[in-house]
Amino acid sequence: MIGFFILGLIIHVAAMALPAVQRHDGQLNRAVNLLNTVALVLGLIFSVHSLLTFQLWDTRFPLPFVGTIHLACDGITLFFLFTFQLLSVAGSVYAIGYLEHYVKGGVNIRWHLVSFTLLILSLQLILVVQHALVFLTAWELMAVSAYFSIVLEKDKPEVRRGGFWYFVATHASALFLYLFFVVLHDRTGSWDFADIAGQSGWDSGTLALLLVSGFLGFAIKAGFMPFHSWLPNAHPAAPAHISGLLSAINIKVGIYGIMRMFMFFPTGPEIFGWTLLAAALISAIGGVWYALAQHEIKRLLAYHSVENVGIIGLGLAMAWLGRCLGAPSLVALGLAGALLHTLNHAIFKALLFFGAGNVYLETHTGEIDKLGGLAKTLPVTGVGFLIGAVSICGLPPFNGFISEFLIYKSFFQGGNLMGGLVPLVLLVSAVGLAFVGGLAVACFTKLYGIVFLGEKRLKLPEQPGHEAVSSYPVLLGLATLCVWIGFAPGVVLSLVAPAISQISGIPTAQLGGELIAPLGGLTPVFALLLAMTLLILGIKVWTQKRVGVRLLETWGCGYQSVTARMQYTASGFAEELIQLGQPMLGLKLRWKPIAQVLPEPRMFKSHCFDQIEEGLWVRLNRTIGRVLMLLRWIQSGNIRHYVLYIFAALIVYLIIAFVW
Amino acid sequence: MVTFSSNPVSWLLFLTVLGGAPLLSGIVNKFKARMAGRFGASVLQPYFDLVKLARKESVYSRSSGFITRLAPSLVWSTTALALLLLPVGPFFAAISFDGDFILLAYLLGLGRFLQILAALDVASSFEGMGASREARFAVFAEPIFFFTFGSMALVTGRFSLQSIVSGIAWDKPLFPIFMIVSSISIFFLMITECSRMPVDDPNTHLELTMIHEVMILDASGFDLMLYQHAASLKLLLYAFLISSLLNPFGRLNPVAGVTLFAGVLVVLAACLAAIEILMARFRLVLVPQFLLYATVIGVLNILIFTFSR
Amino acid sequence: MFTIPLLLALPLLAIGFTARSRSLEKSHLATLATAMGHLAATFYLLVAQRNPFAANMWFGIDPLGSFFLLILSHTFLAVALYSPGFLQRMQKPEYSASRRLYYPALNSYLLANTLVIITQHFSLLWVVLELTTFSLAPLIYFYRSKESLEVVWKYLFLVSLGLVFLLIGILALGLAAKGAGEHASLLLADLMRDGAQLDPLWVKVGFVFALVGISAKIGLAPMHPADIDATSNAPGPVAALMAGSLRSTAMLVLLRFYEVASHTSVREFSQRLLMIAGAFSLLVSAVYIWRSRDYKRLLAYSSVEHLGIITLSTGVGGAAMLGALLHTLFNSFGKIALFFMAGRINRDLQTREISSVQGLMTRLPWSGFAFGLAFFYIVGTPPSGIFFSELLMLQGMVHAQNWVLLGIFLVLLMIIFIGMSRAVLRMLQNPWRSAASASEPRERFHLAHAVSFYVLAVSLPIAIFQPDFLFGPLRSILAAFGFSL
Amino acid sequence: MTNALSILFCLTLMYLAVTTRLSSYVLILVFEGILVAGVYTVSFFEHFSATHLVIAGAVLLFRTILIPSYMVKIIRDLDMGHRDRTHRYHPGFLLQISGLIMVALLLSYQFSHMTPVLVIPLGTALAGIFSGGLLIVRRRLLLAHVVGFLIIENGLFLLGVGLKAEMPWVIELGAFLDLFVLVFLMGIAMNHLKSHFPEGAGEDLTTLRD
Repeated sequence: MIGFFILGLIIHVAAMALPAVQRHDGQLNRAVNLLNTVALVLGLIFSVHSLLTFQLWDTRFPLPFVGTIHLACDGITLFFLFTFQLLSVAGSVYAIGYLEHYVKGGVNIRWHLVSFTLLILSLQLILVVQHALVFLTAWELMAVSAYFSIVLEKDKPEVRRGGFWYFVATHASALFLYLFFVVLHDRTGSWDFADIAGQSGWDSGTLALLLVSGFLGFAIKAGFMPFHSWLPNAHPAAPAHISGLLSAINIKVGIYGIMRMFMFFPTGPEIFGWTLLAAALISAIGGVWYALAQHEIKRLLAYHSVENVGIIGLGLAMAWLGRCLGAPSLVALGLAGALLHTLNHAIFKALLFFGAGNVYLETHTGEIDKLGGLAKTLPVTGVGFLIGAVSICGLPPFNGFISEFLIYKSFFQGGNLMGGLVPLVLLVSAVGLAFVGGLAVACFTKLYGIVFLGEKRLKLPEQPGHEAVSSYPVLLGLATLCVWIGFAPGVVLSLVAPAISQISGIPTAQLGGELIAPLGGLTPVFALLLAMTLLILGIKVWTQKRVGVRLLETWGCGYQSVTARMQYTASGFAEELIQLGQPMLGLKLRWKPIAQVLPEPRMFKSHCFDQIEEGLWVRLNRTIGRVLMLLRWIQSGNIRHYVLYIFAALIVYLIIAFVW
Repeated sequence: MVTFSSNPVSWLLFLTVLGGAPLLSGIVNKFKARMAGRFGASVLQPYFDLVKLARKESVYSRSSGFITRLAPSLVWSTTALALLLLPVGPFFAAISFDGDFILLAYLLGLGRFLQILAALDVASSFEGMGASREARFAVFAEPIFFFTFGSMALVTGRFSLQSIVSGIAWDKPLFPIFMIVSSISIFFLMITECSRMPVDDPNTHLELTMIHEVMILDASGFDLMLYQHAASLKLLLYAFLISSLLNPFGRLNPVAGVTLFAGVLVVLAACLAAIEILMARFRLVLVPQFLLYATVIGVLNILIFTFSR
Repeated sequence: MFTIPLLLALPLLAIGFTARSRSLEKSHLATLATAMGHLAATFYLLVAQRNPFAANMWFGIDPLGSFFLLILSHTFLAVALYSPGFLQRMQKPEYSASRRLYYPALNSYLLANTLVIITQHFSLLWVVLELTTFSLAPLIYFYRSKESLEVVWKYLFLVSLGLVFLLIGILALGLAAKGAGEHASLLLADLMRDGAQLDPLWVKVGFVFALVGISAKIGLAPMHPADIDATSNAPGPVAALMAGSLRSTAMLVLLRFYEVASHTSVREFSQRLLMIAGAFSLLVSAVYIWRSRDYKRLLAYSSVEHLGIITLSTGVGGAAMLGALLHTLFNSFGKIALFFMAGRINRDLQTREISSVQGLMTRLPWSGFAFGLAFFYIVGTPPSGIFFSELLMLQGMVHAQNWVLLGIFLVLLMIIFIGMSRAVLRMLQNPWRSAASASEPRERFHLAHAVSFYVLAVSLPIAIFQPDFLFGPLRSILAAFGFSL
Repeated sequence: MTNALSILFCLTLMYLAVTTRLSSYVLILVFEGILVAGVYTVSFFEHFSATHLVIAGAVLLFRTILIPSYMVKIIRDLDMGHRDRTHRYHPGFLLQISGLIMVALLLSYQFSHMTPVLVIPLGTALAGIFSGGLLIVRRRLLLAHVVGFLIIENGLFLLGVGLKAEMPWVIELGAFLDLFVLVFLMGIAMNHLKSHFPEGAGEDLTTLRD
């Protein structure tokens, strides 16, 4: 079975070599993406098979200096591998159609294709590698290749800017990881994950350092607040298939890293769990609230990735706490929620980004307030996007509900297990999650309602819908997955089971009884819902056939000359909620008040900027620049100053030598 | 583990509830009329309206798409399915499992989602306004629900509505107070969700002031019927929630249980009517504070309970 | 015993020949031959690990020397390969004198540096250090322009001022050695042997003066300014020579003093001083890399940064010291590629302003690609060698539990990374806004690119397979400094 | 004897502080060269050897004949005759120099407690080194910088004496620096200054900066 996977990797390498031989860009695009798809499908066969048959795979081959390279697929790796490969398949197929337009536009996509393939390849490598140095290498490969995939349209300054955010953020996380693994190596004397996991009895100082550096490293990657600022900048910059994969799998590497930390520190301190909980809650609420304020589709979706990472973090935190309490069932619940939500978020977020990509191809803008009524021109995208939107709000009977349901349950179960005020804290977190759900509903009704429903707000070039045909199978497939996981979560949960049992220590058979069966019971309930809906729909259609249906103008409450511009806008839809979010959300409103009696041209602008981005990172950047400026006089160009420096240095050193 | 009640009564009851739901709104209207000193329409008036609507032909806006045609049925079926999760007085809930109240909340959420989309589908500025308001208030309404039932779950240590209701220890002194206070916050929730005074005025005719009614401006015929019926189902749902929470007899004494259950329903109807007579509609900016107030009650409630235990 | 002639006589002959011969081709071939002979001898010495000189002579080759010989002659070979490509573009009449001086100066540079490396006696060391400066001056002054005049003036003045202090340092060493009694001398071996008897006061003074004096040559802040000007205004190959080998040779001199100091009670103090000096250089380079306008100066500052890193982690010791030595080698690799490519870019695009570099990847695909690659190499993106050496340094700091230094190190590295990538990515991605897009011919693959790719690639096998001919010496160096891995 | 000569050396430094004429700088250099050679010979008088004689001769040759004459030539070439006043003359300079000398003597006195040294020559040497540096820092003419450099060297020479470092070939190496200065700093640089800077030749160069 492993043969399939290795073959897949080899095919990836071949695909990377292809641009050297194939001259014609269009064919090159198709060829590379198809090769990748084939490779990924092969890998998918491997991961699914070994997940279902629960075959873990483990090999070491010796190398000098780096010691024996340890490659292994345990439950965690396999699950993430499955997720990554599944979504990369979608991404590659989608890219075929999407990049077609760049080829037509004369953009050079050769480097992009290479780095795209390298991104997929390195993402798979990161998971199987169990050796710190090789892990870091794969990590940086991923970072660099992802950067170059993002800046496809590098002629646009804003694209370069967005890409640079990613570039810096990912290098910062890499630095923290260097520290993390170096300290681990210093204490355990090994780069091998297995040896590290085997280590126990950390002294508290080292453990604190490790937890902090590791968490920071992975949190920056995963986009927890306040390290999220690269997401809303990088996602709009990237082409749709890349931004889809960024959210779907790239940030999940951070989650994978935190799972690894579960393996490394079996007896972690409880405080880390609480910290994780707090960070996750902040990310969830903050993310969705900022999302509500956005005017650009991809930026909005990027903030939702922050929110969903937060939700995943909630599950992880519960799992960590459960392990501190020695309650494996709680660990199982939390992990099941977190991992399942990882997969679910990957699916519907990719679906949404690809949908946004189609919208961009059709209208060449991402400004929500300029769009409208696209559900008629882009039917497939419309349906797919709707299903994605419902799923991301965690509404039944779609997949988002299942994972959030598990996380809710973990809260209440944890509340039962722990005494004192802890139940209240967990209750508050549960309420917070509900609050997030409400905001998400507001946000996606806004997004879908304004972009896809109603009438066109903007005169678009009259042309047949730009939906790339190759995107149909992707959108519909992903949508089907959303529905399927929602209706029958059993199968997917059995894919998660190995990972859970690996950490919680509960045998998979028992998990089937405790975890999977109850959710399996939801299927008839949803079936009932479906039946009732269809029934009533049937009755309605029947009656309407009898009494007839008429098409008329929308009821304008007596006002006759209604235009499309009079529709409710996205900013109007969300405005009050954003006002309630002040001052956490920096909202800038500019308008010209009514001055004269007679009407005159008037304007209203609302712009919401990210307080954390502006107030923390941009300001930090400015501060560093200013502080460094203070020393800028050194290179004065005047040799007399240089001579002075020499004497000054001499005196200072002598003082250090004899006085200090 | 999801359990489907083996007792046929639960399922029969469900059907009767579907049928009887409009009656409650009828009763409320009657009370209102009486308190206002009018004679008022018959209690059965809602039924007449529904039948009339079902017979009318449907008019669709040219701007509308598949959402408008799909939404009403989904709104209706989600509300109906939510009813199935409720224990009615002494009788078992038809469907019950650990955490079913989460499902209940999210089912209503799904309905709301589609209703908002349907409102935005017809490209009307008025309905967009209603949609925005609905979305905004929902953001604050859902936490109340979760807080109340979450705290009950923690207090009783059980996770399904069925077991929570049967798990309330009325003999302990704390529980009655706790239950009463929480049902107050649920009453607030009811007012908001069922678009009653003082949050929303069900029978105004000025679109700018409405929330729920303005969203269904363009619905007509069978769709409108579905919306109306779903609304009355929703009202009944919350009423049932409260009255099964305030039911000490439970299964000990079915007769007393049922009577008390019915009694609470009538009292609720009276309260709603009284409020609608006595109060004016809030300014919309006040509604979030109103809801937060309900949440705060819940917080104090659970705090008091935890500390005095 | 063929190594001594290869190391010393061959360059000498080459100087004579190139000084007399009229044709650049012949001189080039001679220089190339010299470089290869030198490299061969170096390899032989590395592998054989034996000192061709008699013990207690003023010359001698220890592991440290052989390692730095490798850096020197490797860089020299690269430069010798690149030189004709550089000279053939310098056809302007005002360059004729410089062209004639070029190869002799190059060879005398090789000779002088070799002498510095193999000298075991401190007074002699000082003399040959002078020689390196002599030999470099005409190369720096190649363009004979206003700027290069200013550069050469500043560089010579400051470096020779530094040398005065170095001389004082040596004087102090001599005084310290007096404590050792009759057989005292300024031979490295003797000084290390008598480590116990040396007068710590004078050793301390000597180390301080030596550090201050040699800093001007290494390019450690605050004695770096002249170095910056020289490296950024010298022609490409010369800049590569300075950044790649001259600075590491100077570093070797500092290591010699450190070697003496580390055998006395001054060890801790000297380590602390090295850390401070290194950290300060890191800071200063960060100051100017953060917002840099001129990419050649950017590269110059980057080599200040890397020498700072090396000094700093030399002070930390242990694994960090191993990292420092490796870093010296890998840094010279990276600098070769960077300065070659920067030279080509500067020549073809006729600008040194980062902001006015446009359409690099379309106009100079090979150079642009190599430049970008070298950038990723120099900021330590795995699997570049720099990554491994910096990892070793981190290990050393963590092991020494020197958290403050670790923090400063990481923060400054991050700042420098941001500044440098901001500049380089801008160069690579700035689109070409000019009508003449079609007219320019596509750049063809050049020997310089091959050299750059080679130096960038070669570090990985070294880091991974740890060839014994290299790591054997390194281990014995660490042993000589009293560290054990 | 050495002490007396050292004191004289200090006095030359004082004069350095008050004068601003390049020509008088040259005079100072000559005088100091003689002093240094004198101190050197005297200090090694008891065990006198050929090398010492050679070195002293070399020093005399360089510092009293070659370099000064060359300097005069340059002054003429760059016709600094009519503007040989270095800019920003500043009476404080005298105070600074004398302060330096005080501090230097004090230091060397303190130093003499730690290790056997000749207090006066050592102090003078330090004073020479630092005031040479100060001259470079305070004067803008390149030639003045060279003068400062040479004064530092003289200080270095005295240092060897003051520290009683009878090490073969240490201080003597200083002679090489003279050669260096002669050949490069003045030979090459100064000669090209004329061609590159037609006006304001010899002012210090500050175009390369960040």
